[in-house]
Amino acid sequence: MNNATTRMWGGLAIAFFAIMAFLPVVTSDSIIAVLTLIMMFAFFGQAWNLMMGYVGQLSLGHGLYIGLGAYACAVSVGTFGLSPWLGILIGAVISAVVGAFVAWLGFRFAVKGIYFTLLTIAVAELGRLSFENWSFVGGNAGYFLRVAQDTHPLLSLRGGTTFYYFCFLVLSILGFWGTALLIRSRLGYFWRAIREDEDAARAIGVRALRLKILAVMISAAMTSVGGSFYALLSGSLFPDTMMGMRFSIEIIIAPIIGGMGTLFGPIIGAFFVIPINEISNHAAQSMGIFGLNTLIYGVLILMVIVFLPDGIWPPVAKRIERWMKGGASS
Amino acid sequence: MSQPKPLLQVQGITKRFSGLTAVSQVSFDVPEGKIMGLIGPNGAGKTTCFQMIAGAMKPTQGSVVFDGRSLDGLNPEEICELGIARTFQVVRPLQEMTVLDNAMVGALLRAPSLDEARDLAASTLDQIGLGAKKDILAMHLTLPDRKMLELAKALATQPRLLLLDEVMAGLRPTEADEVIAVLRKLNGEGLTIVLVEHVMRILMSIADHVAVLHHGELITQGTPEAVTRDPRVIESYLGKGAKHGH
Amino acid sequence: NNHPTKVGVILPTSGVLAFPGQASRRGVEFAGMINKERNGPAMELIYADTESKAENGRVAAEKLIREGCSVLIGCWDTGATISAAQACEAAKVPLVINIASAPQITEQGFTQIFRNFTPATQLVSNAVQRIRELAAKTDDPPKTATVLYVNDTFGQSALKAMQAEWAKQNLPIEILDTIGYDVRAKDLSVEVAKAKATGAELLLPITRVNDAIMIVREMVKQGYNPKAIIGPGSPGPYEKAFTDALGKYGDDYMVCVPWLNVKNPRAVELAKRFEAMDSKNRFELNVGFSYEAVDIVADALRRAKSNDAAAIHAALKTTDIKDHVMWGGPIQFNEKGQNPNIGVALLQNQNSEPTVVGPAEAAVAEVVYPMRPFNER
Amino acid sequence: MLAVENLKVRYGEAEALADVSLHILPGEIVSVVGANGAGKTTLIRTIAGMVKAAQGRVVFDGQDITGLDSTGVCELGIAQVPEGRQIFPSLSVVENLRLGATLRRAQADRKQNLSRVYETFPRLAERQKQLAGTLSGGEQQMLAIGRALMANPRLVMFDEPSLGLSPILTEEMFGVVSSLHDSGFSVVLVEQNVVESLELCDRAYVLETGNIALEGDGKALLGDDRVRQAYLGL
Amino acid sequence: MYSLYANVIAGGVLIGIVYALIALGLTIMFGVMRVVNFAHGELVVLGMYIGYLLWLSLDITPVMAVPLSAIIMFCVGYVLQIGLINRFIRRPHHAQFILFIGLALIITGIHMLVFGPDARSIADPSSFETYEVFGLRLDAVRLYGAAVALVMIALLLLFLRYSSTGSAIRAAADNQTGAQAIGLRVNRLYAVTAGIGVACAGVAGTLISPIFDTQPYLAGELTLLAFIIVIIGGMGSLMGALVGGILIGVSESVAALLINPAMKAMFSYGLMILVLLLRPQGLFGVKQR
Ligand SMILES: Nc1ncnc2c1ncn2[C@@H]1O[C@H](COP(=O)(O)OP(=O)(O)OP(=O)(O)O)[C@@H](O)[C@H]1O
Ligand SMILES: Nc1ncnc2c1ncn2[C@@H]1O[C@H](COP(=O)(O)OP(=O)(O)OP(=O)(O)O)[C@@H](O)[C@H]1O
Ligand SMILES: CC(C)C[C@H](N)C(=O)O
Ligand SMILES: [Mg+2]
Ligand SMILES: [Mg+2]
Repeated sequence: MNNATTRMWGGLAIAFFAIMAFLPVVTSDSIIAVLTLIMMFAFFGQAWNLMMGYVGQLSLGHGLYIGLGAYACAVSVGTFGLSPWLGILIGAVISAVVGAFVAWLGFRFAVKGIYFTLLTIAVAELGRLSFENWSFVGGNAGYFLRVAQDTHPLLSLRGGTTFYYFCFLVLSILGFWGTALLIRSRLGYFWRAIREDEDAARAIGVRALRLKILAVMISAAMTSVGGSFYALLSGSLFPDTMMGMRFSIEIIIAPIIGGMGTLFGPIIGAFFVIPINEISNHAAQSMGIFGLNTLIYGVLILMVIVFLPDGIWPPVAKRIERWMKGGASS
Repeated sequence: MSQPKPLLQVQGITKRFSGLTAVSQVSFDVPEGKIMGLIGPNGAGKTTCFQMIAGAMKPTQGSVVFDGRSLDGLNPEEICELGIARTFQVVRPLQEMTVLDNAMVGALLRAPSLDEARDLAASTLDQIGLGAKKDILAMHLTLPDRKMLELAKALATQPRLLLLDEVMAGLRPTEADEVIAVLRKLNGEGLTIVLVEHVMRILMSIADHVAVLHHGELITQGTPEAVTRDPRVIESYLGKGAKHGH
Repeated sequence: NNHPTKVGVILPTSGVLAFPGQASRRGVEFAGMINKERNGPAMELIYADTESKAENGRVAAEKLIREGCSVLIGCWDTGATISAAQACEAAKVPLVINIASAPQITEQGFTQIFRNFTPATQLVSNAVQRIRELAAKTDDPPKTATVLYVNDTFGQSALKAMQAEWAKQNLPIEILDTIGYDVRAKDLSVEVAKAKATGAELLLPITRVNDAIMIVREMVKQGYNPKAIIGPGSPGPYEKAFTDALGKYGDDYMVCVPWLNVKNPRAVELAKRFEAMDSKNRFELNVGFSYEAVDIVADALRRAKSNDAAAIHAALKTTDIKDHVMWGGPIQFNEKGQNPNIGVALLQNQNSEPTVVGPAEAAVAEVVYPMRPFNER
Repeated sequence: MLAVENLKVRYGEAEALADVSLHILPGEIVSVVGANGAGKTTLIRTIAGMVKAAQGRVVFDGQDITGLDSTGVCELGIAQVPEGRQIFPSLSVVENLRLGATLRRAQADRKQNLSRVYETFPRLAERQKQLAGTLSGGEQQMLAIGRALMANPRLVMFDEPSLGLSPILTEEMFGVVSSLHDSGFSVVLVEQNVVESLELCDRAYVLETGNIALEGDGKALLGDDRVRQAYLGL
Repeated sequence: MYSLYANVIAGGVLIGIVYALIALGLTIMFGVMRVVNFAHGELVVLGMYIGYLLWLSLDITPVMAVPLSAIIMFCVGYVLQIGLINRFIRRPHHAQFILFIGLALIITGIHMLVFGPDARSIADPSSFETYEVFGLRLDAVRLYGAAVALVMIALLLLFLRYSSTGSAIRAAADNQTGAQAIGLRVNRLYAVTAGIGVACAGVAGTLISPIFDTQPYLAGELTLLAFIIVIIGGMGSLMGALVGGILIGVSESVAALLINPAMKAMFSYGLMILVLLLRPQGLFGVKQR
């Protein structure tokens, strides 16, 4: 990517996030609530994409890191009375360590490809089951944050709809920006090389083990931070919903549908997937037809993956690029 | 005759795959600044030898010494950092990266900054004639170009020893000659090379020394001329009426 | 105010808890209909589904509040209720809890909740009371018991409450084992085998519906015939799904739950009407308490004369309904939002009908004890 | 016997064959040479029905077979020894051979063909039960040829049968091809070993980036210095 | 104590054989087409609904419904392969994953629409029957289920090993290009394979319909169960599926006895991780595939 196109996309990103920041002024709370979800999934997607899209490690167990972040933060606040900021940090560190361990296990024992994916599932499920049976965090009965006290939202990180919208918007921006920086650095080259062919990369001196572990750690820590905020937003934590397979699957649909290994993909994907989900849920509930939502959602993501093999964003990006170039030359 | 000191010493390496002994007790030295050929029938264990030298496989027995340092237990990337680069018999380009980026990954091993790596990669590509194609994705290259890219990636790591596994197989004679010229030049600049080739013409024209593997064992070694006259080599590898080298 | 008040209803109408969730929804709908007939305050009932996922309680509550609901009803399940209560607390919108039994709901510092259901502690202390009465009545009381409990928010709190109560009331029945199983368990053969192996004479299952069915089916297969099965305050046996699936094998199963006031003719008449309208369903606990929740809201609206959440909240605080359908004293809410006056009956399935067999003042039939062995039915 | 008329083949946007016409007479060995990526494999795969032509026709025995799938083509008696051998590594040698005779045209003669293959390649007979993946490169090549012969073919197409083989095995390979020719098969031979393949063939085509650049007697092409330099890279 | 363990282990073995059939469907599709069917559990549930529906409407017990269910599910698999899965065979895992998630959602959606969310139990008198064998009390439905599953597995093994279609399928699994080059109709073989894979899932579903109450949400768990078994037995290995199935069936039951039943699933995942680390190709898997 040359400098001109980089600048163009950078400009586009800034414009996009600026618009997003102004939206709460003009829209209703219910739209903001949906946008919050979109930003949250865009962020989770970005974190997952870093590991899959750029380093080629397919994880289906990212729910584990959401859950670890969520529980670490909630328990720090609820049980130990610590600041949520500290809780977020603790969660990120724990997740990074667990992520590093999983990556190390996979690497050490040469568990590759689809087997690595299944390893991530197994570890995540084991994590969920442990939490379900760990009474300190409430086990299956759940862990509930007490009602927020009247402190400053930036201290307690508890607030209303708009507050959490901005939290996740900021996370998205940081995620986007951080990923952009990372993939343009040395690391980015090495990661892509590993994604393409790990053995070939190692043969030309790429330290695959550390770099992969590092990628998983960053991805896990990012995911965990998102999970912490989600816990604060949600207030009630259950292992099954916070770290179950379902969450793991949900967060990867957006980046794949949007376009894997691209910066905008996870965001575009979230803008597609979440509203579809909301609208079909609403339709099904108001009509009282159970299952309709699932059906609509399934059909739509199936259609995208059948007809747009690379996801939504890459063909759109190509068109924009062509259009910009055409505009410049004419 | 005063031999230069060996850069690479292969000491009795053996590789067994469940039941099958692919390489058995093979020892040879590669003197610094020389070009050494490794030949042998299909399945003789040539690629396996390379795999073990480059750290991609652990020898069942024996060890490899590079520049006086044992390579036991080192990873491929560590061995590469010490100065050994290799190509893969079945080419392995980084498909969805451009030719330049492929070479840059190798160059980043020693280049302190992205810009310097880019320059180094570009000059390596120019050297072997891939300069014009640097912005093409590797997956769109033709097979000979992929082989050259394989070479470029290896060279970009600025190795002292280069292991080439059939880089010229499938090239037309004129194309192969161009590669030979490049290798000669690099060798002139001090690069030590070990190469596996089935095309005797190529081997005869650049190897200083040839080792022959058969059923995983080193059956003979010596100058190219001596080796091709060896009856065991003729029987197991070259064939009687061979008039090789088109 | 001419605009109907928007009342949000949060229930698990799909997912694992769909069965009771939908029964509850029918209760709400029925109550809405009756309210209209009686020219009660205008209400618009808006439904939201939790898909049986606890955390969706909050999502649903927030959504309903955004849609303009000034009072909510829900959520049947303890987990979802706590999570919805958080949203209600943040938005200061009252939540009338139709069903949910975990004690911690009223211990979280919520100011917006009104629970017209017995907390597990009370449920269980009544249940233990019923078991004591039963044991006193026979000359062959069970001496040992085993607990089988569903390992979720509700199951765990019920178990805890039960263990505490057991010790407190010093019942002469020894608890041999407590066996927990997963909410999503697809088969309980090992759990039942384990319970059978303890040889307990009394089985105390804390269940939801599906697992209650699985337990009995396994007991039949494995030939496990304790002297009695008594659910200490859990759903299951009184539901239509249970009696339909098990037929004669579902008989003699007992459970201690709040129930319809079968001695109140108005209540009985209502139940008959409901069952006449919808022959596939029974006016059981889910329907009843959901019905009553709407009644409570309607009563508050009548007094508040406003759509404002705060006014409704104030009215709810002073609720005092004497004549109502479920068995117990007047509906009133204490400072924690709990109605302390709900009674707990001992039900036993007899000829596939849940029948009140205790306590004496509420009973309409004699208890079958000991339970008839399955293979002799 | 086989005629290819104005064939054009595309992979997505890339054109692999631009306009290729050639023919093979019964009992002939026809060699197709050309640089890497010239389109030789594509030609074979198109004839075999594994790749769809964008334009042009393939005619076999007067019958238009352009639209036929690979099964249909094989049924007519066109077999191939594909690039990279493509044997079934985790099946045994016999199983590999038997699978070559799955088609209707070959089922009846299966036994007879099997013993003929074993006669031609005694090495395969020795290793009937061995898993094909554990054979040496040369043996695998024999197996691929044997498997093609099991289909009762009239025309056999070879795609780079000597690739990666040692000199001695390469030599053996050419021996096998010429003996097939002697026993009456028609043969299309695609090879990197330009010299041997031109020496062996009756006629040859030189393919260059999707077009036929030259056609003629193999030895004559070899003898022409201009051709050697410009097209054969010798 | 003896009888407790013996009974539980026997029950585990019986259900394990049915699990094996589920896993077989998954492993066969992976072995031949290299696709990982994340919608497998949904297809099992579809088989369960078929069993339930046939019992409800025609009063056919699930064991008797197996042939019909096998035929229906074979067609489902065949059509799915031709219509959808085939285009994804050469696409990366994550794309296949989304395809199957989409399929799973669609199937679940249809289940919910048609049958609603409630658990459906087959209240046939036969589902309360038991047999006494050697002092063991064996559940009749499990016994029939295991017997039918065992027969299916045996027939499949014989079919793949000795029939010509079977060896053609194995050939296509081994080397797709090679299969095409010798004129095998690869797409049809794939469709047959998918048909068989889905039929395994469906038949297993029908067999377990009187044991587990049928409900849409069971699917995810069954998919994971099949994965665990396949990983333990070895992806693509039929023997592995059988042994893995029994192993998991038994370990689930025994784990429920030894530890808190609520934690029994941990046992299976632990086992799976162990196998992944120590023998990634699985107990019966072939290395390097
Ligand atoms: N990973 C492996 N597992 C099992 N056997 C192997 C493995 N790699 C190589 N072999 C076997 O080891 C032997 C030597 O193989 P190797 O690739 O080294 O031969 P080669 O001399 O490079 O042959 P060629 O000239 O055909 O490339 C062969 O019989 C091969 O089948
Ligand atoms: N599946 C494919 N998709 C896209 N392009 C392809 C495909 N197969 C071949 N090509 C391209 O078509 C052209 C012709 O390829 P083909 O394989 O027919 O050449 P060839 O003459 O057989 O070369 P070689 O000597 O390397 O075998 C090449 O440019 C190649 O890159
Ligand atoms: C007794 C039950 C109806 C209680 C309710 N299911 C709960 O979760 O709290
Ligand atoms: Mg080799
Ligand atoms: Mg080719």
